[in-house]
Amino acid sequence: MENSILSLLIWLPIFGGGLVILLGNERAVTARWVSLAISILVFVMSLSLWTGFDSSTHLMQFAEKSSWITYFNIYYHLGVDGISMPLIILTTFSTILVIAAGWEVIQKRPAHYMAAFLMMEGLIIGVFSSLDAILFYAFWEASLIPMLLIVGIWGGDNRVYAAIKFFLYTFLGSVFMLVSLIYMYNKSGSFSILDMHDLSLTVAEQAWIFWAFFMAFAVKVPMFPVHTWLPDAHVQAPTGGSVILAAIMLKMGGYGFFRFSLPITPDASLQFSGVMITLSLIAIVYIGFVALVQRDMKKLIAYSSISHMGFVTLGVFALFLAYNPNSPEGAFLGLEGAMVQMISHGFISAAMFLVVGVLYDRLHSREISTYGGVINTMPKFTGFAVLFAMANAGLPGTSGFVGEFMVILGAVQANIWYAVLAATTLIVGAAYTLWMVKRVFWGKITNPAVQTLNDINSREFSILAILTLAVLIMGLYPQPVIEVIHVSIDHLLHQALASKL
Amino acid sequence: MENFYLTIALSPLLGAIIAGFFGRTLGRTATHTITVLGVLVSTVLALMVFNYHVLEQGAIFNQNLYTWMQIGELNISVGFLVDNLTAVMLVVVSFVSLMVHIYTIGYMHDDKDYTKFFSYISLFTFSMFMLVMSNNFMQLFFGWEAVGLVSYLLIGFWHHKESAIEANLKAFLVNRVGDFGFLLGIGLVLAFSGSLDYAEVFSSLDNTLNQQLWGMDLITVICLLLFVGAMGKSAQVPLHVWLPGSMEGPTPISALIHAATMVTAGIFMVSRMSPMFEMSDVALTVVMIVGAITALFMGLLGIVQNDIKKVVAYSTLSQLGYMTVALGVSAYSVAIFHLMTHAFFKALLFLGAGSVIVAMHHQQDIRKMGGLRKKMPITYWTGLVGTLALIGFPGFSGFYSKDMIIEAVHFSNLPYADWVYYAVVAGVFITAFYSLRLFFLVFHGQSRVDPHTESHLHESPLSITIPLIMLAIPSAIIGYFTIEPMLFMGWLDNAITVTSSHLPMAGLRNEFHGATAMIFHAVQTVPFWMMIGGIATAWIFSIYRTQWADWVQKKFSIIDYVLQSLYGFDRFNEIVFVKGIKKLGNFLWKISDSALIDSIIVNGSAKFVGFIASIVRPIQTGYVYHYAFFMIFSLLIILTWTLFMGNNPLLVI
Amino acid sequence: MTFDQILFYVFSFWFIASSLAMIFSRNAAKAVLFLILSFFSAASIWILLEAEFLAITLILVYVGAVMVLFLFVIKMLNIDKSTLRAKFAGYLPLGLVVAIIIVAEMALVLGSNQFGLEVIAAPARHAADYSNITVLAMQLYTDYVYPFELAAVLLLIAIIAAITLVHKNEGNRKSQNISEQVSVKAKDRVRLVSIVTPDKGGKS
Amino acid sequence: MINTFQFDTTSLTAILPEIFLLSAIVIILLLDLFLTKPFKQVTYYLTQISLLITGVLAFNLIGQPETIILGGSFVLDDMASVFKVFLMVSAMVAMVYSRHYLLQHTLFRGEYFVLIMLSILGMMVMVSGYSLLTLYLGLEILSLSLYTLIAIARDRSEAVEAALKYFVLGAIASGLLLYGMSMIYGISGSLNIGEIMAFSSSATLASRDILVLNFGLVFLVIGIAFKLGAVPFHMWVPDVYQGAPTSVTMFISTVPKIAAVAMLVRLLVDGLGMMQSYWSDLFMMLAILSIALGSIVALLQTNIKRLLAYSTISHIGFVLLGFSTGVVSGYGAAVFYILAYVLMSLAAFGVIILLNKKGFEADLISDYKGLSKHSPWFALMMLIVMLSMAGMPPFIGFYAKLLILQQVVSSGMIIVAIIAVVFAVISAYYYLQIIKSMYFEAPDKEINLSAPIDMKLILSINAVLILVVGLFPDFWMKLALSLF
Amino acid sequence: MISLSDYLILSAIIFCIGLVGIFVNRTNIITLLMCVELILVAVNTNFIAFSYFLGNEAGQIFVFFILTVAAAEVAIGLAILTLLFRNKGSISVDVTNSLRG
Repeated sequence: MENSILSLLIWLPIFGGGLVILLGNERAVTARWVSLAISILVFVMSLSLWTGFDSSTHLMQFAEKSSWITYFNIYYHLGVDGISMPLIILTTFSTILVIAAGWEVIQKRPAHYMAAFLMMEGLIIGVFSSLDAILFYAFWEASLIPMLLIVGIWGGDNRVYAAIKFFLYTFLGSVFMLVSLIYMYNKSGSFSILDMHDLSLTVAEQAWIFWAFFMAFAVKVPMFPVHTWLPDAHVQAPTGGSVILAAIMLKMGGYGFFRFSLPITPDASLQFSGVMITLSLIAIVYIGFVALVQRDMKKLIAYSSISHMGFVTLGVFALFLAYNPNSPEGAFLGLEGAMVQMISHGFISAAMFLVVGVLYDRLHSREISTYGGVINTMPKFTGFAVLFAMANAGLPGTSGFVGEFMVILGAVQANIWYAVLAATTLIVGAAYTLWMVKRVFWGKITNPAVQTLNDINSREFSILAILTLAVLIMGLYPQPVIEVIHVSIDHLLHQALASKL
Repeated sequence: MENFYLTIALSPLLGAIIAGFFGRTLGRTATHTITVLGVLVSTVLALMVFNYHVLEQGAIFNQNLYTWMQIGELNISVGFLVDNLTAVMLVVVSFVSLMVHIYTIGYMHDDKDYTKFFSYISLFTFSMFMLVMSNNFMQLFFGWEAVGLVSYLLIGFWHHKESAIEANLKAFLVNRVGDFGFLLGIGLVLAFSGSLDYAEVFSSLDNTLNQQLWGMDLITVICLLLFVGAMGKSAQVPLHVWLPGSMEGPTPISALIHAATMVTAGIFMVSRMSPMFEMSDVALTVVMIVGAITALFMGLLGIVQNDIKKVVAYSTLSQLGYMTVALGVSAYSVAIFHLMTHAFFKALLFLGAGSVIVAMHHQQDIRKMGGLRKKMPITYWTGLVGTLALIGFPGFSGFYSKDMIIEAVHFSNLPYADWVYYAVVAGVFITAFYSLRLFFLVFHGQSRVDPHTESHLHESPLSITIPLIMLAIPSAIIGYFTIEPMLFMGWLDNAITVTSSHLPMAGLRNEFHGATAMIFHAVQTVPFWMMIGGIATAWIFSIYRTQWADWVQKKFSIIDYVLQSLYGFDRFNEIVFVKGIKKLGNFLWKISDSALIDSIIVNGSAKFVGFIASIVRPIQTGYVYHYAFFMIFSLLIILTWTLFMGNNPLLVI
Repeated sequence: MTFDQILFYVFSFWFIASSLAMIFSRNAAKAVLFLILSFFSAASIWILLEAEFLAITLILVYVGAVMVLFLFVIKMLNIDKSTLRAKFAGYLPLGLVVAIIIVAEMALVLGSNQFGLEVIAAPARHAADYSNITVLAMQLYTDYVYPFELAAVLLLIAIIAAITLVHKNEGNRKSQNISEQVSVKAKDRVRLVSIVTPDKGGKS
Repeated sequence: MINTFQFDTTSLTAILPEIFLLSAIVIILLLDLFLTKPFKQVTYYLTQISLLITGVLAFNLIGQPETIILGGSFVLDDMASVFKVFLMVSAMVAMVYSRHYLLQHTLFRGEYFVLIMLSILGMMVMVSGYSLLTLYLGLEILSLSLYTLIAIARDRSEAVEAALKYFVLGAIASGLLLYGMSMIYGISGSLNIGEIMAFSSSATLASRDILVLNFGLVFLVIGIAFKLGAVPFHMWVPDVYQGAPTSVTMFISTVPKIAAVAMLVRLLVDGLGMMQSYWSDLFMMLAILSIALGSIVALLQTNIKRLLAYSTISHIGFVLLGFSTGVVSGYGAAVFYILAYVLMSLAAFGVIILLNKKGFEADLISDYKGLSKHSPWFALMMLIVMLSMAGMPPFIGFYAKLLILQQVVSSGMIIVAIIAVVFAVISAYYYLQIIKSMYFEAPDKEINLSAPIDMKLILSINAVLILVVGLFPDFWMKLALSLF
Repeated sequence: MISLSDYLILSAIIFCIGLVGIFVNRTNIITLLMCVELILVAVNTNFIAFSYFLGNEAGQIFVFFILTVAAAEVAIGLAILTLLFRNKGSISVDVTNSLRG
């Protein structure tokens, strides 16, 4: 049993989701409780990854390996290191919130809704724990399916367009990855990701593979200019969908850069780091300005997600310039900052979408102009909202600060101009977030409907409170996370810096 | 010892948490008791710390509390550095904060968010402690932003006022502009030193020698970037625009945050970084000039303001400018000295103003006041003390600090120091003028109060007057007692570094012959007569011949226009930054993102595929002879390809 | 030019000419007749190739049965009149170009370089007692018994198909039912209808 | 040329399935004449039993050594046996689905089943054909049966029109195929696949031989491409799919594809394997065209049968891509792909038929609106099918594409692989349209499923298999690859 | 002597006439069936010529079967044609385009 914890984490929610489907929409109450129970159970189990984790080694832990498709040498090979483990816990954590957040809000086919999230949880854990490229790819693609349905069935008015756009966009991105994985298989005879890390590739091969990976991961992250699916998907998705999308699915892209791009194509990563950094900086600055003028809250948060994820890619690709053999801290700051930013963005964007969800559930509008003076009727809620907004704006003491701080410090060592551009988010990020806060929460009540709002109930309160704790703990004491990821990042850094030529 | 300092920081935090989460349950009395007690504990302990470090010359305390993060060799921790500078700051912050807490009991009595307010100001106190006790840049930045957060929340405390929530957004964003530079500065610090710990950074300053960035010495760039942060927080031109707006918040926080403590964080920070600033004359010159501009021009604006708090606010800006000038001329201890005295008398003035405002039922226009002296004696007398301290009337605390700054500039060997000297001296006149104008208009002369309010006018309750009195005492005397130890007996020496090439402090030391001597010496100095001139002018325009003021205003209408429009900073920001950035954002969104990327490239390629499909589809005409022709034509192509083209042509023509 | 060659060219000419006439004929019945002419030419060519059995079969099976079937259908559906105007003028040039290119390419491959007499000499004529039919029969029922069976299946399919498709169900058949006719009664034949005259009482 | 002829009955065990099936056909044909209306179902059950027994017989022959009997016209090898088993299984499944459709649309006639069995016999002949002649005859048996089956709904003018188009084009195609066969025969002097192989692989092949072989090859490829429905010989596919009765469409789109692949293998791999460098280029062109056209034109379709027709074209492109690699494992991949395709296609048409009612064909995408409301289970099944067709893991369609792509990439045609996956993404769009209709849109009419339980059960198993085989594809991959 | 290539070219010409006939002809479908017959005759001629020149009867056997198949094919083709006439009242090629796109 000790060794099959990852399998349990993957398959328990998937089969649990199946069970919930079988319960049916008619028995919604039971379905909800069962879903919640499963998600909590999975979360608790996932904590054992943390407690049992040996942070002194970069080797894969909790590994499982059994043959699957022998013709291709494809193994059912699972394992986690410091890069994937926190993301798995983030996944299990977010799923609880999402299930709780959809508790009474989702009246349309509630059991299916819960089941979709449970299944997606399992699939995403699969993505993060796969050590075989095809297994990874299978989970990667399969996780699109529940999301497609979530957006398409439970989404807003324009959900069909958004769902299909999301699906095709990400699908298109990932097929290129598939081709390059196959290419490497043909070279090495193995689909094992770890073998691919050691596979030697020429400059041209690396360049092709790098861009193929780029297509897959950049779309997912999303990086400029392949980001336009995100605002649509986020806006149309139900609250839970937006949360998972922002909190976890975007991380799959970042994770891809960590797990694939850097170790497999180090030379190409070095070669194209300039392009990547440029795109990241465009995402940070340009998207910040775009976010500023949004009138739809979800769209604003969606754009802010793009901007924040720009820090991830910036941190990752700044390492080559930031690295200095005498003091590798610059590169570490970038990479670990990217990692921390991913986790923290998981909390904050989830919180922000939940905040919008709370409002949307009440007035069924995402327009900023509908609101105004919400604090007058929902003071507790406003407290949370302002806190998360501050976290979104990167206030020290919240998790939002840590990643940005680290990445900017790392970027300074790469090139001061990167840091200058990245640091504009301090201003722009605060501007769009707080301007929205101002228009939604502060001020007089202008819309009579706002007068009728009820403050958050205890369920909503607990969800937001849990996230608050997460945001604050992560902001005040990030060291446990850093400790877990450090050795793995150190190993990754060596892989990324060691030329394969 | 560690727990000792920790208690100082945490007891207001505890108060804040209790007040914030349980305030409504506990009720008003319990809430303010708890928070006041929290700050009281801090104050007492701060005094003990002051005693230990400053008076008993205790050792510097520098210790990490916990590791915030450890990356390779880089350790970023949360920890405390307590030296004499910190000790002074602790006393100032805790004392003013305590006074404000007490004052708030009366001032906010009728507010429905009474408990929340206490929670906020306690939280602020905690943040400020974290800022001043920090031993590293990360924590400094944390405190720096945390006080900004509380400031944001408190400016917008009356969130139903549109002007308040405009102002808090503006305050936060302008501060963020400063933080932008500050963070980059921190990044560069880390880059050259590999550490964020003050001690380690200062010990590795040699690394920056001979390093260039952007055509300047690296250290200059770093100092300038850090100073950008200070400019934001300490409201130096051109990042001063938020401070007048912040007066939209309740008066206690104007006193605490926007006069006495938070805005001085920039001054504190530069003093803390004195080893770095000392390495760059360019940076120091910039600091000095920015300070001088602020001191002079912001003071001028005070003259034309009619809102009681705005006048005090511009005076604060001007005084901050003085402090910055002091920093610029390497007279850090003088800056801190002025910081301290200013904290007391400006808090006093603000609280006094608040007292007047409460009495006037929140009427803030000084043109509608007058003759309040009789009705509010305590406010009047404490206000007088504050005003005299502010204008630097000999003997009052402000006199010592301001005079020292002017003298220090006099001794400075930096370029442009002579111009700065004229500016700060002119500033004395202006300060006296607007301060006394305010004082006269409010307390003297004919009452212009509307009758209804007039009938209810009375002195404020004890909770308001006690802090006034408590603050009036140091405002009056603290300068006299502390000037010598603080400036010349090395109170701050273990925190501040001054390079020998920077002369002002040595010059001052030579000139200084005791606090009492200074008073007598004052009458022979230019600043004194400038001050007298200012007082006289104020008397003429406000009391003796009020119509002259209108005449002057008409005669110099251009100057008046410039001053009334606040030199156009706000309009510039409105047009360039607010509207311009919105336009840019809309352009990027509508044109670049939606139209170009999404519609043309993304959906366009989808549409393109559809277009191809609509072209290809009609080939399937439904007519069987077309199908046959298609097959045969394909046969022709394939045959030709196989025979003549392809990889292995069978026939070579 | 040997007699063989003369025969070959004559038959070839007729073969080609009648085929062309067939495809350009506007009248279906005439087209069938041209096709029959081509089949005759083809059969003649086959005889030149000593495939007497197949030549005869072509005439007997094709001309005798299949072509008659064509004619039968044409007459049955009454489509022999040239009411359907030929509209191929527009396609003809393109079609001809394509056809000519294909023929040219085929001719390149099939030309004398590959299949000329120098490459593959004409075999000697069989002796007079050579029986094409015997030789074929010998093989057909031994080596080719499996295809032969399959051909039977094919014909079975043709039968089933023809019946399935064209044979009408009983309900549609226009046949008399004698017993019904005989057992008819008078009341079934004459239907008495009472006509209600509108009331002329004039209340209108 | 084989002159010695032994009519050894023991050798006939190799052809036992065919013999059994033909006997069964004849018996059922006769029996059907005497069955009155109430007992018509007997024909159906007899057909199923016959197919089952034939399948079992074929299954028993798996593992036999390669046997060539009947004058070299018939070969029994593992590929033949395995294909026959798959033919039977897929035909049986198709029959289960068809019964519902035929009953709903009053097409339930004994001839239908007889013709289906005859066409299966033709396919078996093709699968086991070892001479040009038997391959041709098998193909014609199949084709003639199919023409008839399409036109069996003789009151529906679309069905007749479809049959006619298929017939005319099919006749041209078999003419072209025959022309090619005549060339192969002419240059190699034999109709036997083995001898053709021997001829074409002889070291002393003159340039004349190569020229004529390849000349013939072009026509063979066209004939095969037509049968498979590859672009540019695909034009019958959409019309026939749309016009034919759905049960026939289902049949045409599935079972004969296996046979066509078998014929391809017999002719081009077993017979002209040495010419691979010539035909693989051709196939690659056809494959890319098929994938592209199938993916693009389907985007605009509103009729689901027509849409699936284009989807078939695109899938066939992938199959041809496997063959174009010219290596054994590539052929294996193609076979795996075609089997996977048959599995998916059966399920897709199964769902269409499931929804059929009297007077309601359920062949428009809009007919699926809100299916997930009325029948979540079968909507889920259709979802699986569509995603699998789109090539999403973990369904079988993904592994099929994976195998093909792996082969394509390993033969160095990375650009081709990229083109293929891009079009696969484009084709995902139209599969999503169906998902959209089922899941994202509200129903505008009542849908109740009147299909019998056996159909529902088989359909469920069929769709679930798509997932299960997707999760555990190892056995099937190895099986497909072991055939070469 | 007549060479093999003469026969082959003759049949190639006939073959192409058959092909062209199919698509230049829109008058009626029955002509299409006849064109198919023409194609088959051309192929048959090929087989017979090869058979003759190779001295190998397999080609002739093949032709035998082609003739059989062709006959069966014609039967089915005419049956379908009849059905078409019943359904549409015409056998013009132009009426058979209700399935398209």
